[in-house]
Formats: sequence, structure tokens, C-alpha cells
Amino acid sequence: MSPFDASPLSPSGGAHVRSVVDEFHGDLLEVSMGPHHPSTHGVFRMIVTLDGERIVKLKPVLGYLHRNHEKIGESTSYLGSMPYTDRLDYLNAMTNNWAYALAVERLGGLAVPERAEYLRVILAELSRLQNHVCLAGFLLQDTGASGTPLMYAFREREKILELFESLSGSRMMCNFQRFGGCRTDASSEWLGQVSSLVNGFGAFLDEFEELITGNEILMARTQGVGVMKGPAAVSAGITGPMLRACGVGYDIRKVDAYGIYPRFTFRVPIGSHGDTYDRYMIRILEMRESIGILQQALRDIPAGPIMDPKAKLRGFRPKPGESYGRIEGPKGEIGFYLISDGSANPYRYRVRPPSFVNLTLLEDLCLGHTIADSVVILGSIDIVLGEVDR
Amino acid sequence: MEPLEQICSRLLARFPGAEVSVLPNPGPAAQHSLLVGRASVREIAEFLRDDPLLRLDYCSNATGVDWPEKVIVDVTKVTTPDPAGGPPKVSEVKTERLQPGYLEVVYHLYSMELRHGPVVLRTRTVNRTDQASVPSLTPVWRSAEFQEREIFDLFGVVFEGHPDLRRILMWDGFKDHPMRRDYVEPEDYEWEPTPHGDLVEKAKRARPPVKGGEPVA
Amino acid sequence: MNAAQDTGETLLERAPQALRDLLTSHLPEPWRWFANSLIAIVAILAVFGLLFAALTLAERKILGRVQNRPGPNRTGPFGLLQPIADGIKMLSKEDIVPRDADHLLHFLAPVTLLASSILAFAVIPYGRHLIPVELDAAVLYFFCVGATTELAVFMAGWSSHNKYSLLAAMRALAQLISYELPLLLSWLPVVMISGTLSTTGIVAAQSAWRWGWMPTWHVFTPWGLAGFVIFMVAALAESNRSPFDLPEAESELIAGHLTEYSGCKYVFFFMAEYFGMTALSGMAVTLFLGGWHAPLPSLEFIPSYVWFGAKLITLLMGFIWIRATFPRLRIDQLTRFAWKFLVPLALVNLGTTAFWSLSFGWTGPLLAARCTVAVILVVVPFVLLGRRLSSGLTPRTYSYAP
Amino acid sequence: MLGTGLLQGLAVTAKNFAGSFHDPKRLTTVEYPEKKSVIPEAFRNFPFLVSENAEDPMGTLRCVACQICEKECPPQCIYIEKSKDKKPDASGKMQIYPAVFRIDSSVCMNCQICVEVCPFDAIKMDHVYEIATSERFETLLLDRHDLAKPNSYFHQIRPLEAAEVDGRLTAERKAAEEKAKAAALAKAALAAKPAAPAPAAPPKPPEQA
Amino acid sequence: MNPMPTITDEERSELRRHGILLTSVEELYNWGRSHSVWPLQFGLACCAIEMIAASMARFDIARFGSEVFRPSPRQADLLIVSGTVTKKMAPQVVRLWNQMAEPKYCIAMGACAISGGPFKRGYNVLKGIDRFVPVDIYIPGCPPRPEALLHGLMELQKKISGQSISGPEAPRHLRHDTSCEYPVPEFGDHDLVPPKNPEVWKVPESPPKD
Repeated sequence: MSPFDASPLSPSGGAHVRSVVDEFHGDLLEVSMGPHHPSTHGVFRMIVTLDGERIVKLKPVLGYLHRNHEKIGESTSYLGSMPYTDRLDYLNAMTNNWAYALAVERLGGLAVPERAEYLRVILAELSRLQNHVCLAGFLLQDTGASGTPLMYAFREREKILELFESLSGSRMMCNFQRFGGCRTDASSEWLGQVSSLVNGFGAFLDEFEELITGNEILMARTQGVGVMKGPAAVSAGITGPMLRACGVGYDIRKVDAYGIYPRFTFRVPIGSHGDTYDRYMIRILEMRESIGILQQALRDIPAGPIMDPKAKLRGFRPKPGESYGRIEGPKGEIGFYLISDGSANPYRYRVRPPSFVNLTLLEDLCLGHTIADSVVILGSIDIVLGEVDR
Repeated sequence: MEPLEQICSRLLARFPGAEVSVLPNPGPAAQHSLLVGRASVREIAEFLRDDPLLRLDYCSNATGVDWPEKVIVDVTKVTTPDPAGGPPKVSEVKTERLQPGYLEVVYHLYSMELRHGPVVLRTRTVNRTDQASVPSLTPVWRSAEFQEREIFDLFGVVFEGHPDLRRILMWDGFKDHPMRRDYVEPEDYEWEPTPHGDLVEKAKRARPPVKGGEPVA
Repeated sequence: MNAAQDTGETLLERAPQALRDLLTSHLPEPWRWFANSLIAIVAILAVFGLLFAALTLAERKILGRVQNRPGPNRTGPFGLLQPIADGIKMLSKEDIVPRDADHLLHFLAPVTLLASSILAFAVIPYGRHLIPVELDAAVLYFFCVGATTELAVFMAGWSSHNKYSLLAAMRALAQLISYELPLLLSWLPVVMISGTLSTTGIVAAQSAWRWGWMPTWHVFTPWGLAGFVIFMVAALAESNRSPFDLPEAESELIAGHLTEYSGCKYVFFFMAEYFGMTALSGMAVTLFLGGWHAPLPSLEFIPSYVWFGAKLITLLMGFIWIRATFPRLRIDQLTRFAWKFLVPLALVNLGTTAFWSLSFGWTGPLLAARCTVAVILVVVPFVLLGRRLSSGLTPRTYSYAP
Repeated sequence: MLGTGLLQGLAVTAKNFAGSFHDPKRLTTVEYPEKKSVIPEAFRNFPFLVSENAEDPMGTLRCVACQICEKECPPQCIYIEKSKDKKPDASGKMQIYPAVFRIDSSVCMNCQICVEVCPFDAIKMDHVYEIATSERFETLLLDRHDLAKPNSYFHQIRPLEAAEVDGRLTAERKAAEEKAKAAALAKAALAAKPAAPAPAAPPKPPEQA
Repeated sequence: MNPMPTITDEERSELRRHGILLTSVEELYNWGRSHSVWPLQFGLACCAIEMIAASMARFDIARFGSEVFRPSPRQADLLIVSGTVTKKMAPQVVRLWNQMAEPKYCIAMGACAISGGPFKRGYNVLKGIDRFVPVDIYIPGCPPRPEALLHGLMELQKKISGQSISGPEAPRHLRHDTSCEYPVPEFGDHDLVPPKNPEVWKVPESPPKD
């Protein structure tokens, strides 16, 4: 008999039920939202206990998209795991690729040529643009706007995806970074297309904000909803725009200064309330900063090789050791932890998914709010189940 | 940030008797880690979080690693003097010893306040079967809550003091810990037209050769 | 319904009636009444059934256009047959009743809803001579029938034996009852001014022309405008349209009270929603927009029912436009909006109307004073109440990390 | 406040509604079966095997069944069996050819790694995407007959890459021929002496592009 | 059941030529349901994003009358299995399929839904949804382009147009020989119980040959 049979593994409940205040001593209603639910962004499930419409308990249930990335990564070569990282956070293949490439480059001691670094920044920031604009669309969809903001968001996203496709060959699953550089070089024509997209993006953002940001209904739905305090967020490991919305100015692009980010001037917007509206607005403001980064990168990108000559495509066997590489993904800190035992496959391949950790505080954010708010709060966390469950 | 050796010595001074050592990382990444014994990992974690020089207030990544027991072959060179007076003969003596398996939990700690990191904190279970438990660090860093549940689910590390230790990714009635290296997955390979490696055997088992036809693959 | 022949009406104006008389003139008197009623029923069902079909298509196409895409355009020419395809499919689909549902109520809910929403069409004057049933208390009748929808929605939600449906039922009750009040208060001024509860009477009260060109529709008075806006907002809520579509809030409650309905019964709900929306818009046209009257004296040659239809469709397009733009409110905000904003505003509006009514004879500079006072009486409460309602909600400015 | 934000939003949607009738930027739909959006050259969807000659696809496959792609394929959707005999390839050299070459397109994740690792430019990524089918087992398992597509098709879908590959291949073949000729000459010249080990044609480094 | 007297296409066009517009009930029925395929608003993984993209302005699935993504399975006709079905999710997918009203169709979109795709080696990945649910159309790709989904939808429309109102091709709820309810697998100790539904999952008898 294994010790786990006696472990506190109970099918029904959690150990801590936080603050159940039942004013009228009425019956509580337990609703299972998901795994099929229009606004759980995939196959996420929340078991919500309701007092009327007010949430007194919320238990997230994950794992409905647990497709064993880490196990498969252990039996796949380092290169072979690269296309799998596309499918983690499938909205942001480019940043996943970069994070993984960064971890492997640290593990194998590879350098990255300058032009490749610029390309990485350009693609990561484009990725951030399309992620944030999609998030805004999905969030507004969750508040009940009949698709219009989402459609406008996807209208712009399609333009970015077209650029991804013409460079990397696929709309979403880019599989673009390689250890020590990038797979293909960008033509000057492509860079010109990026530049015209970037220059037009500000106008789109203006229109988008005009459509919805000043909307009283949106403010009523999001301001003061799901308030998160800075210290709690830090302790819970919240990263990315969610953390910055509650006033902690922690951006790995600034802190770790990975790649060539120190060369660009950009600001890190921070919120003061930590509510859903702040989380939404921080993303809008980050997009405006990303436009700035993109313009600088497109201006400065040098010519040159895009691969480290030391790097080889096949038969990559790093020395035994381990490394942890992380970057500021659009959803927060995406990190890869690799242990090499000297063979062609990693001994341990671990993904540190931002949206999985960001979910830690979901119950705290939702308690006391209504079921409609829980949907909006979940939307503002910006989860992608491919990454949460891996 | 101060070097890891200094942290280690400060820890040893602060917690006399605690098992703390620096585990070097031979790779180019050179992210060395702090190996801490089970007994004192909770206090040490709290110290790391609250120490004004470190303030590691953010636990970025918590993960498990499975190290099954393995046979380590120690090669020792034995020099036997040549009785004939020639150069001494060097022979290699191989001794096999069994390294017991254990499960390891790795935490990557950063400081958001002081903006430094990472400090890699590792702790190990006694073995992989009946004493696979370590203290939970969720009371120290809330971010470990889900990640420790995941380690419990996939590796079978029991975290003592975790507030809500349930399976998180697999269903509740699941019996195995699939990220362990000796996990055997259920076989369902009825249709495997492009089998590789051990899949060839599994595919054959799933579909025995039909009469008159050749077996799959 | 005995039309005066001496008003110089065009042939077109009388065409519907002439057609009816042609069909029924040979029948003896009691049968003739019966046949006439039957024809009216069939005509209403046919016209509004078609309008329903067209409206679903129009909604999908307009939503599409707003969202930079063409919308359904491959089923038949320009996608015009899309509603028919949908109808064939929905009517032929399997009807699932959950095992634990209350079978009778589960069946009755869509039927009740559809019936009550059709009944509401009975008292709306569609044209100069086109009113199915002439009632003295027509407005009262209309809103009484409309109130049945609340019951039906609750029945649907409760009988489905589904938690989402139950939540939707509770929401629906809170929402529909909350908005019943502003809805009723918003048209009381119209009754005060026109002194009748009959819809024909109300339309007749809006038939004059001021200065020879400006129609005296109620919406062109300060109190009328306020009443119209309150009425339309409440109508949005009463017909469960976005941004007040809480009972069937897709992103929260799957499909709310409709979650367990499939096939034919679902179509009934769908139809009832659109019928309700159409009926309420029709009533808004009657109460505030001058009914079937033309907007300019020179345009009176166009038949009255065309004008009614045009106004009706304009309002319906407004519904769709709003749906394409706004996010949804939360249930507590929704009820707060009703009780703290719409109801007080409607009550103040009653006072404004009283003033308007008392100052009926004022002329010259007094007329200007009358208008000014009335406008102030409408705008000041609007601003004050709106401020209070949205206190704390502001666009924010953001700082940047050092 | 007081509904101005709502009115602003209505204005934006109205602008888009009106714009959809005259502004192509506000009606972005590409009406798919009639009009198809232009597919960039880099687009990749399922691999195919390049054959030199459209007439005899099986005889002129570039693939020599080296099984590198099989080994490197991350989802392991390629299955190759080497032939027992040898056949002359396009340049006349005797080569092993794939007796069985299967790609399970219901597993393939279009990652292009097989193309990157192939030292013979034998496998390339296709552009087809209209492959929905109601029959899984028959249609989605592609064998070498389904996979073989002529070089002219490759030129058609990826003109730039195909030209580059062709240029490189002809240069290589020419170099190999010259080397063989030189070797033969040297062999003849040094017939009396013990023959030096014949210089093997260096394998082409895996391409990065 | 007696098979309905059927008319071949030649006979039909012959009749049309003689001015007889023969629109059978069956044709009308098939036309109606094939032009009004409402999908279930149900996304699993990466392919779901492409499914959403297909409903967005650039591709606009609305042109086919299919933009009405119903959140409730009761009102949906089409289950687009868009993404990896894990073993933890498989019972829910089957339950959703059972909850849908007949006639209903299933599209397996993407490699994962067809066969487990790149994740087929995973311990928690179901190797194809057709082990539990009868699939009408398979769309390979990882993920398929939105156009590929539209193409799959058109293939489905074609398939529907070829179905009949009676006989073995009829929708399941009009037949007496089949049940509309599919058994839902349960969670076992190591795997789903049963791991497949032998009624639905039929591997071809002969192995693949070159």
C-alpha cells in the first residue's frame, strides 16, 4: 500500500473554505461552471457555491487540457520540444519559443547574434500586441458585448498573424526560434509591413478605446471588481499585467534585462486600484508601450547573421547541468526549467506557466462578488488553458 | 545579490545544525542551488523571505524532479607494483553501489522588492515510496499552492502542511503519479501506423497479426 | 372602424380594408364579424411572422456589418432564405425534455410566452383604420398582457431543473418586475395629456401640426422625450435585450432560462422575444412617435401603415444597434438603475407633465418660459440622478513604474 | 459620464456599419470558397516528398530513406522502411529508396523539422489545406504514392526556395561529377600505385533556411 | 421499415426538364438543416482559437449561416471538437454530445481531436474522439487554417445533403434501430473505463499497406 492512499486526498472539498458568510441562512446553490462554459476560455471549471448570486466559495478545477507537455518533453529532443512550446500558450507561440530558446541557450552556453535578438524583440512585442488585444476582446465578450470588440480585436490580430505566417509559415504555431538564433531571416519587405502595421496600430487602439473604454457600463462592471492588493499578489506569484495592475512595477524586461531590452526606452504602466478595470487598462497602456518598442527595434535592426555559428540543429547535447530561463510573456513570467543529463533529451523539462500561477488568487478575487463578476474576473486574469494545464 | 556560498554560511550560522549545502551546477548556466534538509526547510524559507538582505518574496517556480534509484559504477584505479620491477601496473576496479532514489522539489526564488534572483532552493524526500514527504512552503509563498498540488499529483510528493493537497491535473480517483520515470501508461494503440521505439511492440500487442496479412509495422 | 369617406384618402390607404371587405362582404352579419376578426388575426400573424424572420436576418446582417463582415449571404440570394432554413431546421429538430423537468410547465412556458406576446398586438393601431381591437383601456390591456411574460420566463427557468435556468428565472423576476414600474410610469404622462387610455385616442391627440409643419408628437415635448427614453430603456429590459439580457446572459448562464429548450420550443421563445420587442416598439410609436402619422404634412399621401412600419423598423434597428455596441449590466446594477434612476426620473417626469398640462394656455414669452422650465425639470434630475448613479466610476489616469 | 461613453461607442459602431459598405478596411472578409486569401510562400501544411520527374514519381524520389526525419519528427508521425535493393537516383547514383514511407497526417503538427533536418532536400512542406474528409483511416494515412509530388509543383508553391534548392543541387551534382571524374583520372594515373581512399562526397550541411 | 421509393438524379433532372419542379420533403429538409448548422460554442485547445478566428470578420463563418455559436448543447447541431481531448475531458465531451438534440453532427478539428495528434504519447490524452463519438468530418492540420474549417463545414453540408429522411442514412432520432445516447466513460484507476466504445470505434480490419 502506498502512502498516498492515506493522504489528504479528498474528492469533494478543499481544506480551507474562506469566509462563508450566509446572511439569511438560506440554501446555498452549488453551480459547476465548466468545463464546457462559454466564458471559461477553454475547459476550465469553477465549482461555485452561491448565496443567491453572491459567491461564497469557489474552487477551480484544472486539468481538462492536461496533455502532458512535460512528460512528452522528456522523451523528445531539445529541438523537438520547440514546436510543442507553441502549443502551450497558443496565442503567444513567439514568446514561448523565446523563453524556451533562452533556457536552452543558457543550458548550452550559446550566444545569439544581434539581428536575431532584434527579430525576437519584434516578434515578442507583436505577440504581446495580439495577445493583449485578444484579451481585451475576450474580456468584453465576457461582460456581454455581443462580439463587436472581439471582432475588432481579431481584425487587427489577423494582420499580425499574417505577418507571422509569411515569416514563419504558420499563423499560430510559429516554431520560429532556434537555439542560438532564429529559423528564417526577415526580408526588408517584411519589416516594412511590420512597420506599417505598427504605425497604424495606434489609430486602431484609439478607436477601440473610443468604443468601449469610456463606456459607463464597462466601468460599472469592472471598477472595484476583483480588487487585488500588491503584497498578496507578490506572495501568490502573480506576474505580468495582473501584478502591475495592483501597483507593483515588476517587469522582467526591465529586471532581468534579457535579450536587448535595455536598449529600448519604454515605460511600465502600473495601476493603483488592482481591480479588473486596471487590469484591462494596463494592457491597453502596455500595447501603446509595445508600439514604441517596435518602432525603435524596426529603426535600429542591423544586418547580419541570425544564427550562432556554434549552434547545430541536430544532435544537440548540452553538458549535464540545469538552467532556468524566464521572460516577460504577455501573460506574465513564462519560464522553462531544464535539467540535462548529457543526453539528447532533457532529463527534466518544466514549464513555469504564468496563467497557472496567476489563477492562485482566483477564489480570493471572486469571493463576495456575483457570478457575473466571476466571469469578468476570470477573463481579466487572461488564462490560456494550454498553458494552465500543459 | 550576495553569492550563494555566503548565503549558505549565513544560514548555517543562523540555523546551527540545519542541513544546508551548495549544490553546484556544472553547466554553463551556473545557477547553483541551495540544498536544504527537510527538517529545516520551512524556517530557512521564512528566513530567505524575511531577511532584509535577501527579501526573496516571490517564489516563481516550484517543481519536482524524480531521481529513481540507480546503480552507480565507481571506478577506482588500483596501482599494483610490478613484481618484475617494471612500471607499476594500473588496473581499474569497478565497484557498483546502489544510489537510493528520492524525489526532489526545486523552488526558484526571486525578490521583487530588491529585484534580484534567482536563488534555487532544493529539498529532497527520503525515498520514493513510503517516506515521500517534505514540508509545504505554501504558508511561506502562496504561489506554491497550485504548484505543490501539481507536484503531489504528478510526482507523489506529499507536502506536509499544505492547506489543500488534492490532485489538480488528473482526476481524483487516479492512482498513479505519471511524471515519475517508472510510470507505465495504459496501452491503447489499436491504430498505430507509424510506430517508433517501444511503440512498435505496443502496437503489435494491441493488434495481433491478422490471418493472411502482415502485422502492423 | 367605420371610416369616414370624406377625408380624401388615397386608394392605397384604404387598400387593406377594401381587400377585407371584398372577402367578407357577402357573409351574413355575425359571420362577417367573425371572419373579419379571423382575417385580422391571420394578417397580424403573417405580417409579424415575416417581420420576425426578416428581423432575425437583419439582426445577423447588421451585427455582421458593424463587425466588418457581411453576415449570412449564401443561403438563397443575399442570404434572404437564411431564416427559412433556420426555421426548417429548428422545427424538425428533436425535442428534448430533461428527465427531471416538470413536463407540463416545461411545455406551457413557451406557449404562454408566445401567446401573450401575440395578444399584445391586438390593440396597436397600425394605420388610420387598422386596429384589430378597439379598446377603451387599450394601453392598460397591453401592459397587463405584457406582464404575463414574466410568469412564462419564470416557469421556463423553474421547470427546466437546471441550475443555470433557475438562476435565470430569479434574475428574470427581479429584472422584469423592476422594469415594469418605470415602464408604466413612463407612459402615464401620455395618458395625462391625452386624457384617454385608448390607443386610437392617443394617436389622435398627436395628429395636429404646430406652425403648420412640426408634428405634435409627444416625443417633441421635454416630458415626452424623457418619457420616451425611459420607455425605450425599460422596453429593452422587458424584452431581455442587450445590455439587459441578463436572464439569458450567454457568458454567465449558458442560455439562462432557455438552456434546456431545444427545437420547436426554443423557436417559440425566440419568436416571443422578437414579438415582444416588436410590440413594445409598436407601443412606443403609438405613445410617443405619433402612431401612424406622417412626420410632415406634405408626406401624408404615403399610406399611414407605411409610416407606422417605418417608425417601427427604425426603433427595431435601434435595438440591434444597441445590442451591437454595449456590454451587459450586472443584476444589482440593473435593479439599481431601475429603482434609483429610472423610477425617480419617471416620477419627476410626472410632475413635469403636470406643469406642462397646467401651463397649457401660455403664449408669447410665457411659452418660452414654459419650455425652459420643462426642459430644466427634465435635465436637472437627469444630471443629478445620473451623477449619483455613476458616482465613483471615472476614467482613470495611470502612472508608470520608476 | 452620463451616457457620453455610451454615445461614443454607438458612434464607433455606426461608423463601422457605414464603413462596411464603402471602405475595404471595414469589410475585411475574404469570401472563402470563391475568393481565397493569398498564401505566403512560407506557409507550411503537411510535408510532401519531392520527386524529380512527374512521369515517374516513385522512380525519381529524392528521398534515400536515411530515416533522419523519422528520428527527428517530434510527434513521430513518419514511418520509413528502407528498400532491400538500390535504384539509380536523379544523378544516376545507386541509392537506397524508401520501400514504405508513411506520414500520418492525423498526427503531423506541421512543425517543419523534417524539412530542416533533411540533408537531401527530399521532403518539403506543402500548401494544401482543403483536406477535410469523412474517412479517417483511408485518407489521412499518406503513403509514398500520396506524398510524392514533382519538383515542378514545388516550384509552383515555393518559387524562391525551389530555385535556391535547385541551384544548390545542380552545383553539388556538378561538383560530385567533377570529383568523380578527377578521381577516375587520378585512379587511372595512379593505377600502378595502391589506390588512395576515394574521396567521399561530403554530405551537405543541413540547411538553416 | 420499407425503404422509400427513391428517384435517381437523372430521373429528377428529367422531371425538372419537363417543367415539374419536384422538391421532395427530403430535399427541403436537407437544404434547411445543411444551411443552418449551428455549432456548439465549445473550444478545447489551440484549434478553438482558429475556430473563433473562422467566426471572425476575416473568414466569417456567418456567411454559411453558422455563426450562431450556441452555448447550450440543446440548441446546437454541430459539435466541433477543436483541440486535444484529454481523458479527463472525454466523459464531458460525450455527455455534451448526448445532450445535443438530433440531428447532430461532429467535426473533429485538428490532429489532436482526430488521433491525439502530437500529444498522442501523453498519458492523459485520448487518442481520437472517434473512440467515443461518431465523427462526420475530420479536418487534419495543427491547427487547420480557418479556411480549412470552412471547407470542412462545406463538406459536412454536402454530406448532409446526401442523407435521407428514412433508412439507415436517416438522422438517429427518426430511426428505431439505434439509440441516440452514447455510453459515457468513467474515470478508472489508471485509465478511462471503458477506454473506447467498440460500437463507434472501428479500426479497419486490414493493416495499412504501401
